[in-house]
Amino acid sequence: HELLLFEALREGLEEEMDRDPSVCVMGEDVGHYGGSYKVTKGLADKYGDLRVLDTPIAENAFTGMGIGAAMTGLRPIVEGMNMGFLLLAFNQISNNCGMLHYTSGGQFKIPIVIRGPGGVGRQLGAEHSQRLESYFQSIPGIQMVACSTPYNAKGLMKAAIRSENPVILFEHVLLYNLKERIPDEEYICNLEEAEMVRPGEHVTILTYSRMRYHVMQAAKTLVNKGYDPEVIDIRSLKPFDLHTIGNSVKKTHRVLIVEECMRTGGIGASLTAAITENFNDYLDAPIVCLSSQDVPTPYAGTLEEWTVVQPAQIVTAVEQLCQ
Amino acid sequence: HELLLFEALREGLEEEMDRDPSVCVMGEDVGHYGGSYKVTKGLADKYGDLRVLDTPIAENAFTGMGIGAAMTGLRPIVEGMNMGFLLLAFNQISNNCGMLHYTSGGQFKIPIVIRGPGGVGRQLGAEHSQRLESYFQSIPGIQMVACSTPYNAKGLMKAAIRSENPVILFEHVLLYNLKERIPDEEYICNLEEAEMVRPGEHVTILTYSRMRYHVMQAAKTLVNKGYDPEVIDIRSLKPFDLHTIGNSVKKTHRVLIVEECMRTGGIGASLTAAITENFNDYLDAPIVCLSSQDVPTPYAGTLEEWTVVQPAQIVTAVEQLCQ
Amino acid sequence: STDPLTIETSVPFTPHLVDAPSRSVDTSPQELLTFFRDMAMMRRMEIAADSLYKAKLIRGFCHLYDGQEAVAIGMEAAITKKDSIITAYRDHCTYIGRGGTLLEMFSELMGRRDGCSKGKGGSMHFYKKENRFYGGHGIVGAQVPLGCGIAFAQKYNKEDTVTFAMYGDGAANQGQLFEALNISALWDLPVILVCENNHYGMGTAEWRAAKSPAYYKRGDYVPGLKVDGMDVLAVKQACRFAKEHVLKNGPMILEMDTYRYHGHSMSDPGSTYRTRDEISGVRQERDPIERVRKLILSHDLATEKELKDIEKELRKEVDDAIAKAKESPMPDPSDLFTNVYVKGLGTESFGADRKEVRTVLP
Amino acid sequence: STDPLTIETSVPFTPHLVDAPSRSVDTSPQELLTFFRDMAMMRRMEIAADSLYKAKLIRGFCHLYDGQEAVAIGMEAAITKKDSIITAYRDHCTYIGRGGTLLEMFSELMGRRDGCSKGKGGSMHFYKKENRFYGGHGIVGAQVPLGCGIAFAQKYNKEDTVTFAMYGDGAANQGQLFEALNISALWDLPVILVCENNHYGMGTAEWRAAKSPAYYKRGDYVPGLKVDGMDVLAVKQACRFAKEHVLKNGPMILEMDTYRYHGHSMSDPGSTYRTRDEISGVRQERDPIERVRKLILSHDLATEKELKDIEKELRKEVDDAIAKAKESPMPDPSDLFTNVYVKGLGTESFGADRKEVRTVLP
Ligand SMILES: Cc1ncc(C[n+]2csc(CCOP(=O)(O)OP(=O)(O)O)c2C)c(N)n1
Ligand SMILES: Cc1ncc(C[n+]2csc(CCOP(=O)(O)OP(=O)(O)O)c2C)c(N)n1
Ligand SMILES: [Mg+2]
Ligand SMILES: [Mg+2]
Repeated sequence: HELLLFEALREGLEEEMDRDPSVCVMGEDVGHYGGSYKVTKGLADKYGDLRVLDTPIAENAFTGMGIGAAMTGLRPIVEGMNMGFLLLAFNQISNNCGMLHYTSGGQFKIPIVIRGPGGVGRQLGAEHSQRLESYFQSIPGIQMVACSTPYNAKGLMKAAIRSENPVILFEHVLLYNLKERIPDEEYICNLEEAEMVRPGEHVTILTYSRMRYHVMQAAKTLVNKGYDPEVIDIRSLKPFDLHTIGNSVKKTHRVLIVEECMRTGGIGASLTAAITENFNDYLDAPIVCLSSQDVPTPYAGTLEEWTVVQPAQIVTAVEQLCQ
Repeated sequence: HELLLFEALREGLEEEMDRDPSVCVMGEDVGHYGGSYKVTKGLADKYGDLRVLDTPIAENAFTGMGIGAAMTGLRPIVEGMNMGFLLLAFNQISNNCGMLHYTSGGQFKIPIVIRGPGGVGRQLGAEHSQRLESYFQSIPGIQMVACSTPYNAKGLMKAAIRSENPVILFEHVLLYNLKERIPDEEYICNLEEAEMVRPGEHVTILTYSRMRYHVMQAAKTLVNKGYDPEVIDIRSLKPFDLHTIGNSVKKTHRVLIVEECMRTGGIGASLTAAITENFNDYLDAPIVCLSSQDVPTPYAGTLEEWTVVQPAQIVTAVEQLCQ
Repeated sequence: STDPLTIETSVPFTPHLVDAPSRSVDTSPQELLTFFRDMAMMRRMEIAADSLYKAKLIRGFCHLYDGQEAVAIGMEAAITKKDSIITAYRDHCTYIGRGGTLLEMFSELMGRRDGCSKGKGGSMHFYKKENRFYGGHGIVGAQVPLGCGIAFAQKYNKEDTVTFAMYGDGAANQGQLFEALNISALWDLPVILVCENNHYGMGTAEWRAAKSPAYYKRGDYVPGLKVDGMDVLAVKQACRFAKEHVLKNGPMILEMDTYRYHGHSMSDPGSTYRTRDEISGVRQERDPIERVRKLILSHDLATEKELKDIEKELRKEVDDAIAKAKESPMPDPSDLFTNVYVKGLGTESFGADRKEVRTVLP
Repeated sequence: STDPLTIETSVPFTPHLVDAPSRSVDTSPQELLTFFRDMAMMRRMEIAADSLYKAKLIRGFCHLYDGQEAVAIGMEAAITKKDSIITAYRDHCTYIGRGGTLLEMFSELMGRRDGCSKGKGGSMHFYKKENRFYGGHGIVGAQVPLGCGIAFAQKYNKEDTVTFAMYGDGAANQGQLFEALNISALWDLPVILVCENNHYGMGTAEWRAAKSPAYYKRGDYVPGLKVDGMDVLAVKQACRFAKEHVLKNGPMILEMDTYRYHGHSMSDPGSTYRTRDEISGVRQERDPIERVRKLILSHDLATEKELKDIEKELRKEVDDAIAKAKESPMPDPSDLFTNVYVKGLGTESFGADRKEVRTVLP
């Protein structure tokens, strides 16, 4: 059946809530209102307000409460109305969510999902246009995935809920209305697996989330120009699927990373480091990484556009890389 | 005169407080008690409790208040009793401290210094043994420096206080009692400058904070084995002093990074990316990066030791790199 | 004229740990006419912003203040521009109250260079440093510690000025408010926490987000006062009272009982979580502009026609500002990288973009 | 014997928005003897930890509980192991109260494999999952939202059990407590916030960190009770009362007026910010163990000699546990990487160390 990305997330959520009574959802306006981006629409009616919980604007506490509930075996899904608001809960996410399994010598698991929209939208201003992967990626003990299509949105949502590890699921403000036909049968995605978007021979382009579409737009141009790029949506931001990535590097010998994350300390820097460390012998050229700029996202439309990587830049980068 | 590192920090602080009445200090137990690591000892007596302010255990609010005060032109130094506690203030640091200059179109400056002890100490447990540079490095608009000697501790403290930008000054729990003779004359260090610790020809070792001493220990062994490593304390964690770093790479053609930061998303990953991007042509071998392990720091002494890079690993890495 | 005039607030103040100020408020014909003019201008301005949004000249988040004008105006009437104000994202009118210009406001809303934040901030990021307006903040509640820090600086500089730190009923549940209030009380800071209770935080009614929606009492050990925020004179009286109080005794809370007519932001029709009757009831019975209009007419300070003429003038003023703002240039690509760092200490800061240091090595 | 016995608390309860429970507490000779034994054992155990620290067998942070024993013991007497407890870093005795063993405790303190957290946690990270002890937490205040979340799970599972979330007077100023309390009140959660007020947060006296050190009232709209935390029977009475109350009405706060004899942690002599007189005064007049000893003697439930014998036994028990803990093996290098992630979903998680995936490519 065909649906929009936010509906796919909702469908995944609903299937898991049907399947497992320990799954519950909490966040601002997720119940009564149905979620700012409608991901939880109708769930409060169906499951009641003990399983779909509206919270006050108190990110630090309700995230902490989700983690506490997870210690007992519940599987809470905590929605950040915008993922950036969860910076208020950074301590809960890093110190408690990420470390309790370890500091308790494995006694407690934290099967929580933390999710919500992030990324640069349409002139939403600095605080609401954040590239947060960089802030969270070093936290030990958490996994991070980013969805990019209705198919993987649903599959990753379900996998994240079933995971025994705390998972941060990154959604993108601009992708909620993507439409796709997905299987009627149940499926889940692997949390640690990259997605081969377009096999190719000349260069490996690693990307995720919204930048996948900028890359595919560039790919069209590149194909017309005679290039055959391999495009991989890495999906798993932590840990990386180095198997898929490594195989591709071995084949193409060239890597371009395209991300919306911050230049400094972003996913691209970590990918560059990981590839350098593991697959350097296969590389014929230095890795090129296109990130968004290290600036607070400006409001003005033009400035905002210059902040994130545009398809034309990707085309140029591949041309230079394949010279 | 000769003094300990914590005394050097204190001296720098005191000189700046003498020089500029808008400099004040706030944090837990910084006044009455003199600071957990004695960096503010005696300052409350000298400057009174309007300039040296004891706060309750409310990191988010007092950091925010420091930022607010900085908006008016004061120069507050906010101490995190342990830097890790400031994760509770992550939102204030990222969204307000890092972005207000930009979102106000330059109207407001935030001349604040955020400082305190971090790093892996002696069995202090997970929350108190954090490697936080990775969490903070992507925040736009902030500078980050790490001190490692009494000389640079004093000089960087003074420079950070005078800077018009928000500066995070990382101190290390295990370095406060280092002793050194420093000039009697006033001096400051450059916030954006790396320090050449040991010039050499064979390999560039980039390090900072406590790992500088592990590197120097390894360097002794390496010299005995006939190697001539160049050791650079990068000091400026954001932005990098790519001038000094680049010159070194050009000379040695080999880079080893030794950091205490997290493997994933650490300073080492950013350095690797920056060097790959800027100086790849000069490299004769792939960059090697030794980081501490991506685990919450365990309490047990043995496990803790295995968490951070040890001198023997550095020796081995250089030997392999210079093969 | 400036002859004194005394008017009773229609609702009494409700105090907490403090004696309420008098309900008789001193004013003057001139002041009432200024109130009318200023509030009507704000109303007009917000309606214009609504249209510009629908025309896609304003994008992203845009939170309108219509309905709440009496708070911004009453507050300004009680203080000077040496006092400080900080607020959240619903900041257009607060900015104008602080002496911001229509041109800079509309330019900012349209992301132009002449905007008060050079187009980098947008609707949620208005500031006016010289008149001590500290913004315009997008993270709910996070402006309150900043405000307390600004009050700290006022005390530090021995200024006898105060700071008004504004937040909403939804924000009132943020932990950082309680932290900052305790510190401000310990340090005797001249800060007034102003809770603009418009009874909804986005789609959430106050009682669904707060076990105790008595916001003026939420400071527990800190004095508070509940004020009819639709009555500009009550607001003025309360703010004058609070300023005096906090200079002597440290922080207090003012809860302004108010209402927003628009939805939360432009994507919210504002009608799914409250009834149309509720909205029109407030408009009819409590509207802050109509209240002043009635006062002016009942005291014969101006004629109905004169007031209508003022409104016509204002409309033109707003339209002119918009026309001019539309001519303001778009930001330059180079603006992307300025104002990330201040250059300092005689050394070049390398800036946000590592590429800036791709210097040729010697 | 288990014959009922009724004893009056020496200090009345001070209530806030609730009727105080009776000062007459039901107990029995057997219970009093158990209280004595359990508290004396905790006292002994903490003194032993102090020695082990001085011998450098325990390192890093180590926060001792001596002086506060009545809180842990009184609380356990009122509840069952299906109720939950979570606390901060001063957790040794709470852990033992929950049924933790001396061996696992000392092994953990010495960083050994037999420690309750396999040596990975240390002093601040004791847990006992099967008895619903949720730790042991190093970040001041951050355990309280966790506790409220645990209470949420109890309500979710329709359990009729409750959670005690413990924190100190210093922690009482953390914003997240106020947030979590509001949510718990909105959701009617069976959670008791227990403020162990030992009057100092590190070197800071309560009044220097809190404008209002009346912690039982700091919940504002949430009921509270101030309890003599040095009187194990008062603690028991209050906890029983609170458990009943919160199951019916949602959260409440218990402030336990108590005292720590040791410094904050091992690096604090504990005497620079308070007088020796203050400490010895408390020891002489309010010591929780001595209070029970006197009760036992005055009611002729045991002789002085019998009590001394118990103490001797306990000393041996503690020494034996330490001897055994010293034989526990150090962690293995491989332990460094376990428990970072749980493996799940049938797929390999690559683990913390990227090196684990340096697989040979096909
Ligand atoms: C920390 C944080 N959480 C959530 C949001 C999203 N958000 C923006 S405004 C708002 C409602 C705030 O309501 P209130 O404080 O009553 O102010 P009002 O909009 O009514 O003026 C929410 C939830 C945010 N911006 N920041
Ligand atoms: C967020 C945070 N800030 C500061 C600290 C350092 N610290 C540890 S204990 C403590 C004092 C806490 O006092 P209190 O809550 O009264 O508990 P007590 O030690 O008296 O049991 C402080 C400041 C910390 N661990 N976490
Ligand atoms: Mg509101
Ligand atoms: Mg205490």
